Amino acid sequence: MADDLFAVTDKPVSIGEITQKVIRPECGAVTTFTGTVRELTNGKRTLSLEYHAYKSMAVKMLEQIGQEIQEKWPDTLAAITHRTGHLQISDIAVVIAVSSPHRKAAYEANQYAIERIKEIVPIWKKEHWADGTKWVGDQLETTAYPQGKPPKGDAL
Amino acid sequence: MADDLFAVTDKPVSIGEITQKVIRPECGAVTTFTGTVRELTNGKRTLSLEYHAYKSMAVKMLEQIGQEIQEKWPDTLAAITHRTGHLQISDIAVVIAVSSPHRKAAYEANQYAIERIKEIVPIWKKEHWADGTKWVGDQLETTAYPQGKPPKGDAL
Amino acid sequence: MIKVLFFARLQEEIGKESMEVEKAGVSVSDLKKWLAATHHLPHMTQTMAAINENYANDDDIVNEGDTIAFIPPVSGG
Amino acid sequence: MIKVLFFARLQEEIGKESMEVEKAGVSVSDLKKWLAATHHLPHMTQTMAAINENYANDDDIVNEGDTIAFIPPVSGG
Repeated sequence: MADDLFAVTDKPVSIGEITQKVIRPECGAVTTFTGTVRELTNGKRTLSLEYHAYKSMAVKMLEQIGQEIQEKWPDTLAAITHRTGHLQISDIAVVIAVSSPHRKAAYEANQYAIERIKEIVPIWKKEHWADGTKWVGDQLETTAYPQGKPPKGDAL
Repeated sequence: MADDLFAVTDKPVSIGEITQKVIRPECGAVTTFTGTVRELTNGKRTLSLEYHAYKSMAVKMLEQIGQEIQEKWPDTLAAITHRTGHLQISDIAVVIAVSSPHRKAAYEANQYAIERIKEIVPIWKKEHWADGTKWVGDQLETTAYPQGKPPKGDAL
Repeated sequence: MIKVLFFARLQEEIGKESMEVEKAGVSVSDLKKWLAATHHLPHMTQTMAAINENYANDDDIVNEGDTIAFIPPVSGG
Repeated sequence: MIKVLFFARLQEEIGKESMEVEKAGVSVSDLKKWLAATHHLPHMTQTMAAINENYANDDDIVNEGDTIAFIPPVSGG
């Protein structure tokens, strides 16, 4: 079951399918976050994106995020699927679904999940522009990991 | 277009369809809230629910919520569909999708939308239990509308 | 003539979805009192009103041809 | 023998996804320095490491049979 809830795939991701995985009789609220490929970042036009993953570890880190969420918000259930490969504008890169008896926890846990994905999941994004390409996050101006490791999950 | 974004329907609601309505090239983040029929409320088992709407006014109020959201979070786009009729446990009662260039506004605007729906949209829920039925929200212990009108949209 | 709409519990109590009444010119609050008295509707005071699909105040006047809806506390979502 | 994995920009810089090296017993930080020097990898200091799919510290030791992955700052989501 846990294997189904957290996945990294090179196939298109369905918002409805990921959300359905967490709908349960005891829940009244489900939040879904969908990350899509945005055309403009800081005024620069992206043509397409490429996501590359250390797949086995990425799935393990998604599962870890799921565990962190269940510790922080005990009645929630999360499912996350991240896409890899070449994506066009508006394609879906990631879907995070969290169900909960009440909505507050579902919003909080969902937002926590996307923050943690950006911290600990070994997936990389390469921007393709008209004038070249760049791996995002490999520049000195981005996260430098001062402790050599990503931060522990106690942000929220 | 606005007619498509805000709807009240007696047909099943698709999470993916409502979310797709707001996905745009300029957006990288979409939040979707799905309200489902919960089996237990305060320990009491719900068998099914019935939603009844003042349909034409409910659509108008959903459109108003959409306008309030665009005033508060100018780059967002919202779509909301609310179901009416007889619903079973885990059936989808409402789907709210909000897209935004960045995720913070998408979460905030989405949460605002569900709060406002519970304040101003003329839709009523009737709980069906083993031992009877009740219209939710018609008891003295719930919202009493001290000003005779629902609150204005300046909560967030 | 004004058209009156009832919803949810109120609709069940009065046993109909709508009615037409010769009450043009009356205030929302007077119409509430009249309906409560003539149709035994104990919850009218907790009920909002909308005139032509816009929420109304108790002292707003209902005019000839208007549709007034009585709206118990909502519970959608 | 230990297995070394490279990702994203680092993979492009070194021109391969993985290599095997006879470096069992070395610390993560010494392995980083050795790779940076022998393969001209200027960004190794900004790179995290994972041993057998768990994030490791710079002074952790890489043992025989381990897989160590060098992980540039991630940018998923």
